[in-house]
Amino acid sequence: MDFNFSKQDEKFRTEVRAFIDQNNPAGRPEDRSPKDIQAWNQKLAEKRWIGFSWPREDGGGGGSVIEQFILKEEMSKAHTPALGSDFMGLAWVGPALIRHGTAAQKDRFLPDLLNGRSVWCTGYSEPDIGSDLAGLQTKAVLDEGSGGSHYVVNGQKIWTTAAHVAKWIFMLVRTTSESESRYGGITCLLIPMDSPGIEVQPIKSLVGYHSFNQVFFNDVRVPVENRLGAEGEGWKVVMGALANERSGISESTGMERQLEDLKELARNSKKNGRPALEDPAVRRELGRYESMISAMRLNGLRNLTKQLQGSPPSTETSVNKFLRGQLEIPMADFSMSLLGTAAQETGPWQTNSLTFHGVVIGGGSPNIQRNIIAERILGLPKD
Amino acid sequence: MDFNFSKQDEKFRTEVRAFIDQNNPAGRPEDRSPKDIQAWNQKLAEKRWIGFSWPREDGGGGGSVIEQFILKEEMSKAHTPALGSDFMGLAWVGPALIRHGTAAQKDRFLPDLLNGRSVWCTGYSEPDIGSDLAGLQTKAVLDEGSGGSHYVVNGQKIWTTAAHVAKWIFMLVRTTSESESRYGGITCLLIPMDSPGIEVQPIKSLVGYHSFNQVFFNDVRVPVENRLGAEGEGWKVVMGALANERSGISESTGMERQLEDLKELARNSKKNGRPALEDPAVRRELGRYESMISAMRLNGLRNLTKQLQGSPPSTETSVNKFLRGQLEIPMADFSMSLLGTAAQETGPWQTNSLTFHGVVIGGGSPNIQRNIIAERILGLPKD
Amino acid sequence: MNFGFDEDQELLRLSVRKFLDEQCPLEKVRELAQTPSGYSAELWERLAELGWLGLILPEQYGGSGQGWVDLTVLLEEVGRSLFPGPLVSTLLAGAAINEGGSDEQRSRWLPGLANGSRIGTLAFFDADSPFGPDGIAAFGQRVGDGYVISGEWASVSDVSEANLFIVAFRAANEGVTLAVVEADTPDLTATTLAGIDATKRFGTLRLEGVRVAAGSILGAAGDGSELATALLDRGAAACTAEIIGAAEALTQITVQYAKDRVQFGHPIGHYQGVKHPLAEAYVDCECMKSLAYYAAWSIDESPGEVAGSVSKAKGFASEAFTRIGVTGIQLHGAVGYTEEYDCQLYLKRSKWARPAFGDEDYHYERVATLGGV
Amino acid sequence: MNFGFDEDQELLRLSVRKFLDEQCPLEKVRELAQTPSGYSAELWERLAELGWLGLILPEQYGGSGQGWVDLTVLLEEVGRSLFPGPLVSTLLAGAAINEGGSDEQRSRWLPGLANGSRIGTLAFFDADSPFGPDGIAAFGQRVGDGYVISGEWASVSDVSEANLFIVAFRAANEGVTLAVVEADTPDLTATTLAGIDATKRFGTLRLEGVRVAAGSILGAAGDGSELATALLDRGAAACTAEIIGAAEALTQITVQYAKDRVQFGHPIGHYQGVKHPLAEAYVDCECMKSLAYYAAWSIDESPGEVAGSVSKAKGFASEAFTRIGVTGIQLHGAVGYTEEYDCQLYLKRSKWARPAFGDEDYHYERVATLGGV
Repeated sequence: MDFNFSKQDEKFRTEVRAFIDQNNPAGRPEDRSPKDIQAWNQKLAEKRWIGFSWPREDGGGGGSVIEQFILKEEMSKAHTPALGSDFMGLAWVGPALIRHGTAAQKDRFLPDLLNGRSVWCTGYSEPDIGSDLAGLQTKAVLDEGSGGSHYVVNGQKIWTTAAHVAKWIFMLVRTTSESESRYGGITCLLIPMDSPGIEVQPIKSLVGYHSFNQVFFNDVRVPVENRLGAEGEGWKVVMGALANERSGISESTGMERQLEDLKELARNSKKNGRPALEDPAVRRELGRYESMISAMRLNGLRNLTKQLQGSPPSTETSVNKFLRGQLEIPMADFSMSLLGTAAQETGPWQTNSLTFHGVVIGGGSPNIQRNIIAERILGLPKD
Repeated sequence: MDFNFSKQDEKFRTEVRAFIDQNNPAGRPEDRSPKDIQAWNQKLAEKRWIGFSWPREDGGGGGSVIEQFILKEEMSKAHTPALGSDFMGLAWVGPALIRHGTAAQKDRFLPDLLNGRSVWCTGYSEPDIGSDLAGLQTKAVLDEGSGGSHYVVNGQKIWTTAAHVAKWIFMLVRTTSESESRYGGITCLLIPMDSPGIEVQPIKSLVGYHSFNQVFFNDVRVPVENRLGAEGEGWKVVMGALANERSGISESTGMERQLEDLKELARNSKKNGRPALEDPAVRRELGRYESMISAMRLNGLRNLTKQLQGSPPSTETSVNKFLRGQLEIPMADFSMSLLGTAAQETGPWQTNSLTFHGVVIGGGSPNIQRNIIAERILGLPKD
Repeated sequence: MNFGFDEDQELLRLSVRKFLDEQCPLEKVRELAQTPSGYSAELWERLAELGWLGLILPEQYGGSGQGWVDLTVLLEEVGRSLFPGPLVSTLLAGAAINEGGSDEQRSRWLPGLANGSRIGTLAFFDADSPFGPDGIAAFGQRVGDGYVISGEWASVSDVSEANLFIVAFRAANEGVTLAVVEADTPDLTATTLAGIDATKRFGTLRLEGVRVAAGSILGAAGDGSELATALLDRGAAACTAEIIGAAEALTQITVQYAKDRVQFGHPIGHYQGVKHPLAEAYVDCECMKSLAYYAAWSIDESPGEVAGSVSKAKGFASEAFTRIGVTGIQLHGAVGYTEEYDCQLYLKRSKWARPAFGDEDYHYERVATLGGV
Repeated sequence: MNFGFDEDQELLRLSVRKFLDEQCPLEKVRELAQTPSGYSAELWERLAELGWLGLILPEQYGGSGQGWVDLTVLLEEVGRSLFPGPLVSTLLAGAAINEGGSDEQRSRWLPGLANGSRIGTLAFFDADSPFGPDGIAAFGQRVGDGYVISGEWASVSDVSEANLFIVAFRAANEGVTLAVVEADTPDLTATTLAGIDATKRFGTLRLEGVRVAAGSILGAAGDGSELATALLDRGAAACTAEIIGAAEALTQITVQYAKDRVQFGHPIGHYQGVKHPLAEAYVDCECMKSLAYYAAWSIDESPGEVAGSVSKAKGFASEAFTRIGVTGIQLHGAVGYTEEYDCQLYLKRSKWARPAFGDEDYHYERVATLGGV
């Protein structure tokens, strides 16, 4: 057991810190201009730290698992902007292209991803299927009239983040309904969002924020060369990208930051007329959160070690996803309790306490995580 | 809405209190001798307060629902001995005999029940069926050889409280396996525990206490006149007796007493070196328990009101059963936390914290109560 | 012994429910939430006509002379439909004058409160003071047999709509005084703040050297602590009644969703992971009802039990509604996050209601103290 | 960067597990629980031969010179099998002398502790003092360069079996002193109390005017607070390691039961009401491991992090094992209540372990303080 890093890795950390010192946009995160962020991303791209985990031959940085960890940890601690602007594209599309794309597809899409010129959204969920992604109904039929050169897509996606600004969608469609498995007959397509027949409708969140959309597909024609992977292999294409998730270190540093904010709130709050920090229950609750957040960070490091030793990323990540929900809900309620009647006003804590569940559900609801752990790890029978 | 009692009822309460003043055995409950308790029960029997809810023509007291409530409440508050010594017989066998017994059966069994000469146990659970009582496998076959005058019983019962001291068992057997419903083909028999072929094996609890047993039936011959109700009607016979449960007032007075003890423990405890009652979390937790226990008591009174207005006792009692579990588990853990390292020693709090779940499970596990509420009250689909 | 509502109360419940279902369904509530005042003046007049604004005021002052049990029935239904407007504030202002005022004061103000022409509210605490009568700040200066008061009261319900304030303050070394201050007083500023629940409006009341004459003081000057406590308890009881209605409505909406929504081949209500939290929500609702009804009864009939029974009810309701708010949203899954579904309206109400008239930390502490620890 | 065990550690785990499975399965644990001493002297000798009693002691004193990470592996397996005996006590006594003693003291006592001929234990608190170095009571009187001590220490593990006590006390106006007291000292009384968990023995140590010479004092007289803290942290770390093994074993037993037990036509593990608490137990175990392994590593490598990492680990483990204990019994249903099923043995251990070396209230408070609040 050794929590120290190699000299090589420490050198890399020094390099990252120096880069951050020099390039992290000045001022508070919420005051950054698009220009600041663009400049930041350009510097990052020069370093090949966007797509840092991708092979160098695909234009990526070829960073080791440990180097990726160090890069994310330092960035997160320093509250820098994100690594690259096209979040969905970098998380899902790039890894899928690298594994399953043709040379032509890689040439066409990867450089834009790395240079911040693309904006991707992803289309998995559909209105009637909820967490049961494999139940998708959006259909793509090969148009025999065009000699099989195009698919024609009909259907509807929902919870599509950023569809209203995206240039492309990376999505799953059903190409045949006859298949031995529910996961067969699913195909992955890459479709320009300005294709005729695509309509985007915003979904407003309960705090009035717009990031989700419904996307309707009405006889949308998609050239077959925009298919990623073979027909019927779409499930594998997407799940392979999903498994690309690593230690979840930014998840636990994110929670650490939330805890710091919560401590600051507690320092400035009262409980029944006395400083909240004199209330042992408040103190113990903060100690409990801190312990659980440490556990998340260390769980991530244990997973990382397993990956370094060659195990594939596994369902173990469900543990931290579940813990995040177990923490965010009570932490939000706790912050509201510290605010007292001020909790009735609007403000960042209040918004957070209304939207935590968006975050929680975004990573799969706690019940889904419980099922994954119980069935895949403990081997209990499926419901 | 009116929480006052009628003059008539207040008169009855005064009578009960006077009786308690005069007859409640002196000294602490744990110091009472069998003789004290016998004397107490004899006085009670003279008053007809044993079997108080039963019709007067069956030897009962004919007490109104309100009078029963008052009687139980006063007894419970004064920490008197139980109302009658044959707990199982009075709770299950008497009500079933009154509804379904022949005149001969009533004559034979009711007087003994009322006069404390009987000791009954009840045989419902079986090893492989758990909470699914209707799945019982113990068989009774009419012995054609004897001209149909006897059943021959084979099988096994478990969790049979007091089987090692009981003179009779009130039990369910399967008389036919072919039935349209799972509840058909079940018959109720009354069997002397000294019948040849009955064997009792003790089950020791985790604290070494013996109250449960396994009971084995090996070709036990039971005269048909010991059948209670018609063949195949056993489920109805037993469930009718179960529905006889009333407001559950002794349940909430029992919890009130536990809370008083817990407060006393808190008064004498320290937390991190300071008096536990100076710790706001300890105080709030006691306030929470007190509020929930009040809710239990008031839930009981609301049910009682519904019964007074003619509604049959319903699944509403599941609410208080569930609440009891929700309270007893954390209250037990809380008491252990107050004890600190003394929790490692043996003692009544410790025993309680190990056995609460026996009580909780005794009334049906919390999950069973949740299912009953969700399915029967909220109408959610069965699992 | 009868722990149930009588026929009149059941009829009241039906007529309130019918009225609100017809006149103010959730679409209407959403509309009103977008307006500056947040409520409908037209419906307010109808409430007055129906006698609900004066429900607990004596008949001689234009009220219907009913009790808190009746009021609980009304407010449960109001809470169920998230009906917006200064109803609870006005009822509490009426209670303040009725219970603390002289005959002359009652005659002066109660008829207007009962007929809807006056909107009242309580202004008790500044932003920093803890909840409870001890938290009432020293904003007054004794001048003759009256006071001059200056200060800023926070969390004043319906502050911009009210034209009659029951203001609590104290002079140095004096007990609490409660006085009636009308909105047209010079040097009075009311500011509405942006709130988490658009169906509940509130803000700050600022008074700068406002003179309060002896005739505006409720009861004896400096001796208002008991009245203040009584009003805070009535406020907590009213809030709890609204919580019950809202919590039950959210539970019902979620039960229905669990029956309708199919996932992995079953309605989601088939799964114990959904079924069990709903069973717990039902149990929470039952407990809230039992505690709140008893608290209301004790306000009418058993003054010595008010403090304990109200604190049990509001303490438990604050916790339970918070739980049910989260359960409702979680079981709805992603759609619970959208503006479109109604469950979010109830979630916001749960956030508003928890600290209103004392949260569970305040009330459980009080239950403990009253319970001898 | 490597948050995993090395090959030697994995081998150690396998050999401990094999030894305990073969030599001390649960039937044997149940048997030993009925004996007066509560453990097997024969197996104790085997532990010494295998080098496990001296695992963390330097080789020159008969130990194996391993670290706390290795010890954690050993104790996880010991906890898993509920192996009874004065192992942890003796290890901690060894740590006290090794970390606080002079070379002379080490030579005098460590070989006996490593070879099993000496059984050691810590005696730190009286019955009323709070947990933590501040709770060490003033039982000593300075006499020359030594002390005379009188008092009663509570919750002393394996008190009747130990023949070497590390006693903590202080003289008036002095800091803490730690001293070695041998069991054959006159005026020493050890009394075992009846305990909730028959596999863990403890009781009170009474000293009446016992003289402690300078040569028996660990470190400088009156300056033992740091050493005491270090030992309490090591005790908490050891206790957490045992908890992990026990909690995981109980989870596994319950998972197996949920797969085997059929109710209403399905194995009960099919129902989310059973499945979900088991998933939570798994998550709890994973978190306990992460926190405990890091705490062990910091004892070996990063002294500045010991206090925080140990308190996080023991605080969380105290809570989590309590939860898992209840879950295990509840999911077993009625059979969980019987003496016959093994889950009750782990439930009892969970009750014993929660307050041992500080419960969650103590440790979370400390985490908060160290975290700057």
